[in-house]
Amino acid sequence: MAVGPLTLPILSAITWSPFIGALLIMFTARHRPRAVRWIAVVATGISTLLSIYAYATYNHEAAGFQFYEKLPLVPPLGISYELGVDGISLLMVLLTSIIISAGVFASWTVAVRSQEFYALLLALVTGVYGVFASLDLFVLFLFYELAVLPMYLLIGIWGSSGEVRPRGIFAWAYRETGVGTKEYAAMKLTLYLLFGSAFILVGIFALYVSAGAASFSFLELEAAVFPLGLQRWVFLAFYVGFGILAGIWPLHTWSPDGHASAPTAVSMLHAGVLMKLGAYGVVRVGMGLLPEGAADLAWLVGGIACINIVYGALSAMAQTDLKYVIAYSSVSHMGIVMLGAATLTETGLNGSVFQMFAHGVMTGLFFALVGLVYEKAHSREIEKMGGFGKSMPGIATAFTIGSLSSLGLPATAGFVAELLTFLGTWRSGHRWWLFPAVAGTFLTAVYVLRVTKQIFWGPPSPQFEHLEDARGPEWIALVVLVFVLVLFGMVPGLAIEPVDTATVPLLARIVRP
Amino acid sequence: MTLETVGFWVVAALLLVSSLAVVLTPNLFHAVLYLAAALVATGAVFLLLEQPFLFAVQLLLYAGGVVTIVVFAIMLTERLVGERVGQASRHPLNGAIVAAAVFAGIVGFLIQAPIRATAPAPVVDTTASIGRALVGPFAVTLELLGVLLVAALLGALYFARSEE
Amino acid sequence: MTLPTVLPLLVWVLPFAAFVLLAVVAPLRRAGPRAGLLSIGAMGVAFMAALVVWVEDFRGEATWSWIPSDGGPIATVGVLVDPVSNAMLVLVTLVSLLVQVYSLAYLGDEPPASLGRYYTYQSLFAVSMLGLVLSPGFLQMFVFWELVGLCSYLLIGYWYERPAAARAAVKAFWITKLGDVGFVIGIVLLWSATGTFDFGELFAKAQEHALAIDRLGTIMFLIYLGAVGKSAQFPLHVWLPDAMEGPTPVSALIHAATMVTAGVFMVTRAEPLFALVPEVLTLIGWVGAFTALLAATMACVESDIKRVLAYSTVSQLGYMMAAAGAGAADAGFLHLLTHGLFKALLFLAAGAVIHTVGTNDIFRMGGLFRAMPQTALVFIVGTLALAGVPPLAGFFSKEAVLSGVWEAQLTGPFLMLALTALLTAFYMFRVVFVAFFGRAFGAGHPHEAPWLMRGPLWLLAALTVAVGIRLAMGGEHEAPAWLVSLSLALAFAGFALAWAMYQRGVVDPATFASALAPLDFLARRRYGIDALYGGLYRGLVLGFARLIGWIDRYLVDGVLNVLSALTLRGGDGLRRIQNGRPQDYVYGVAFGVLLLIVWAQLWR
Amino acid sequence: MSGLQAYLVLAALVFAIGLFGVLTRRNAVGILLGIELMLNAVNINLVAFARFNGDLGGVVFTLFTISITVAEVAVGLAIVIAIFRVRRTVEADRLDLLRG
Repeated sequence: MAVGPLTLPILSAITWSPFIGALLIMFTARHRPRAVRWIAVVATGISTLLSIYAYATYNHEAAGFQFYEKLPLVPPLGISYELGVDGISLLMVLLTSIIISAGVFASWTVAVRSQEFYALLLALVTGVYGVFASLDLFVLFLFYELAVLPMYLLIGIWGSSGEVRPRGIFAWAYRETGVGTKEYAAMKLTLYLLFGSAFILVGIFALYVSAGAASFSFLELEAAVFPLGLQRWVFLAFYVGFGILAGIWPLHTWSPDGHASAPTAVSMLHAGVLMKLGAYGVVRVGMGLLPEGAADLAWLVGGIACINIVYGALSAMAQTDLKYVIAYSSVSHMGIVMLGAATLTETGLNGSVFQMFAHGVMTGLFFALVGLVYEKAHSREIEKMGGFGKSMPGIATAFTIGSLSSLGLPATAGFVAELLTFLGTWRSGHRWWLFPAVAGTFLTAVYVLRVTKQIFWGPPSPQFEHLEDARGPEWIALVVLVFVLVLFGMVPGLAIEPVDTATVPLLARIVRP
Repeated sequence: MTLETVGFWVVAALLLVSSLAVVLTPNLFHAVLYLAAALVATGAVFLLLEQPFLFAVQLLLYAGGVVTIVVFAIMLTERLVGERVGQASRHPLNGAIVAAAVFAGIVGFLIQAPIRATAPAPVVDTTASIGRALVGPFAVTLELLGVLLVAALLGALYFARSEE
Repeated sequence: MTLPTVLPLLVWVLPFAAFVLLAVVAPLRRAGPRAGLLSIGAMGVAFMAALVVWVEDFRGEATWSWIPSDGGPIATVGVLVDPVSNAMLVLVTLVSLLVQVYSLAYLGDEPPASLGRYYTYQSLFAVSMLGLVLSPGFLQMFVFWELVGLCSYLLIGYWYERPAAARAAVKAFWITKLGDVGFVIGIVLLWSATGTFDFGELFAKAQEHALAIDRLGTIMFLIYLGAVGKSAQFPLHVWLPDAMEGPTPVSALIHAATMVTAGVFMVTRAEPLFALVPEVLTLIGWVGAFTALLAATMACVESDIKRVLAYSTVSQLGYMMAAAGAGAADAGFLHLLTHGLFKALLFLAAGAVIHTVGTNDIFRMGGLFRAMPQTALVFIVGTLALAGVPPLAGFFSKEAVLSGVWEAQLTGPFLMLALTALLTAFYMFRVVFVAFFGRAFGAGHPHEAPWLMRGPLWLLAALTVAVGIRLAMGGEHEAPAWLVSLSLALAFAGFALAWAMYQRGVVDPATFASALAPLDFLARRRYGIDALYGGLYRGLVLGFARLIGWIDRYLVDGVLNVLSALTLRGGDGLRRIQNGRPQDYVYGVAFGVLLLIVWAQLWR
Repeated sequence: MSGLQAYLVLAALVFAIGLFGVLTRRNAVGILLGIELMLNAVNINLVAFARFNGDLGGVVFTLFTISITVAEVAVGLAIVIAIFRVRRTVEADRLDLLRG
């Protein structure tokens, strides 16, 4: 792809625009909450428009990485600032921009230290964009850390604490660690993700050394040939490292606590985009660079994904706290993502990427709604709610659409993703994966509709008569997310066409065992 | 037994005795005076090693400067506390065992070390070459030392300043 | 794209446009009756178009790529126009149209915003059902299949503030979804084996005997499971009676005339594939017949008029499925069409009664014939049709089903269906005698419904008669004469029994019931199937979920918390080494030096 | 025993004595005195090596060491005085602000 010298470096613009917004917020908008919000809207708006533009102009005929940029940073070590996107990462960039735009609107009512809140949020988003767009593994890792670390502050300062009663044989440990508080959640999440990133770093260095090309560039590492033994354990390292962020069982427990404690926009971004970062890492770095290792360990990835699906759904069913339900549903749905990838088939991988997108939008919608409900009813206890449909019909409708996408109803994006994954499983090496996956969707239907019924249906209790529906900026968030959910469900080709240009060459490198 | 050898034993004896006095005498003020003696004895060792310049420096800086400062410090703390600063030994046996062990370790090294026993070249006045070395190969180190001294000076001032 | 495909597409597009308008333009939706008029208008035009399609007997197929992939699209969407879909188009648009008109009066007291919501759902339902009918492949059928289920959920839960309605809606969704699990696995397996969802391709292969797939029987059985859920076959029939919590027109529309027949339609549509696996067909036949009988017995003891009709629907769906299982899919499909007409009629008439009486309980009605003769008349027409009295529509289709089952030598199912015919006549006339004749119950002044509701009733009654006469004149029924006599005798016996019990009081219902005590006991408790599901759901699913939730919170996460608590404790312990005394640190340094010395000595 | 070794053993002895002082003195100033002795021992080593190896570096370094020692004493005593102001004691065992 020839890029003229005068062409706008579009990926850099997408990536850094929020960061500049964050700087502007920190330095120019002190004590002016309105200005803070408008800067955030403009900064994320630029990213969004540019990513839509990039998405529209992406060349479907020419596979490979487009909108390529390169700037050597440390030439002796082969580190360079190298950006480029293919169909998968482009879809993820689009997802990020959708979620953050909605997130900015959804957190319009943050009152405490909104300046720092928005600045951290935007800095985090730059990290996310950077991971999706980076082709240099070292820079990718830096962006990854940038995406993970602000979470600690965002949850620790603006989060909300829940209550977990210490029980069982490990009750003493619960008392000593302060389970349930937002500080606990923030610390758990950060430690978990840093634990994971240690694996990633080891993996990256192992590839760097083994390739001997003195380059961190994805493209150059892709050309290198690694021995099978190395591929196997490095893939495992990437799987564990990135997989923690994708919520693989049994390393998923940071996710419910973290998502439940985090403020609305952070939950949206985290469940909507950051978990995808993990799955993206496994697919892009793990499968992309270590095809044989991936093929060799697909049984593990898929098996754990199956556990995730069923286990997450059952756990979600057992929760009494609304945010925990949604958080566990993410664990379950990320199982579909990993399962699709583990099938190593074109349909399955397309389904996996589509599910990343669908689940991102859906869970973003969910967390936005939960935030609204919480803000108005001041309760997250499902049992205490009821009959909200009467007073907040808009929120109820959006929640229902989200639920339907969650259980894979046709005409929402969730269906296409799940269908493709199912189709992939039966053609993969492990056909039985289909059954837990389908069972998971049924269980999802059970708990999601149960929650919907409990919250929005039934007679309204007098305690909640004063509730209001969503207002102004919040509407924008909801409408955008619902629209995207339905649009991609009705016209799946929008996403699958570009994604397919990336998955086919990726799979061509993988030798089936 | 050359004169040098005799000198060495005498000086060594002095040094060891005064050193022991430094660490053993219960009176801190006396300890400082013994330290001064030990420092002078060290200077004498330098003389035996034919480094008169170092001997001078040792006398001026150490025996002169350091001891004065320490004395001042003791006076200050004494004035502040209103009584003489007492000195009892803390776990003297433990300290002795560890110190002896370290000594034994070092000597163990020395015994096994392949040390050239050859006598050194005849000595000329080293003062001039020291001076050249200081502004020559060690110039940067010297400058850094200056910076360090300034920093230490400021630090000492900062710590010792009286609060308003 | 030619007229034969454009016109059916238009039938689909019109309600879709109405739905989108109502869903997106909030002021229009909140306008209530005006929203209804928009929906009705779209439906009316769609009905005209469907009529043209049917009369002209269009055929054709048009598809577009839906889910792309590297080697050509995985899934296509489009329209498949043939006699089966044409007939369904007419039925669906007709019943939808009449129901929507009827609802305008029936739900006239609803707040405008709610009414708008109702018509939005109605339009969406029409879209889904028409899309299902026009499907050229399994995938599109599944898509609209699920959407139909969604509409059912939304419409049953229309009065979402009523806990019973909310429960019923969710139950309906779950139970049908359970069947759909089989459906989706089935089509995934089918696609994996053949690489296509397309009916045309699959049928062509089936005809050339090129469909040599392992486990085709399993695949078709799984697909059939979808129909079990949607068409309320045993053991997944439990949702349909509860679905009566929705407004009566909804019951008429989706739980009698159209939606529940989707399963039968699917089996009819995929008949060339089912024909390859006779063992599955036999199973379908047995299950259908058993469902018919089971539901009929439950209808006999039910006192809620809508629930009687609901069980009768389950029973008649069993008939259709039995026909399909016997290889007489045409007969089943014919019964589907005629049943759609008269069951809609019965439901709407029941709705008119409920609307004016204010209760569902037939024992709190009585003598309504005098108060509302027109409604009673059309209800009796519907009853006669359902009981299988010539020359009404139901007679001929029922005959066809029975003779199909007989010819397939399914004696067991045949006997069950025959017994069902008797029971059908009995429970329907039971309703007629109890509700419309006998003593007036007193309270209230029942009166005829407004013409907006009566109009559709008369139209449906006329159609029931007309279709019956048309079938009689066609003279196509080749049923043996003894069969005609038998079914007439059965219908009359049922009628006579009901008359004796509830009109003349010759036989005391209580004595009769005690004679059949065990059966009565079971039927009144719905054979414990609902309780079984409830127990399974609460005990097994929820219990297991709680267990998993507990394990996750206190064991999986517990291990982590133990690790973290141990780390904290370890740090707490090691902290004490840092006692803050400088000289002890010097001891440490000294020991370090010694260690180095020893180490260096040993390694020299 | 060669000449060099004699000096080295002497230095080691002084070093050990200084270490003993550092370990056993209760007074912070006393500890400082012990440290001075240890540094002196090092200086003796440096000069002795310089003398017997004919290398001037050792001498120059001794110069540096002496200068640094002066700075060290100055800062150390300043700290002692500062602590004394706050805690009213210079007994090392009671200066355990860093206790974990």
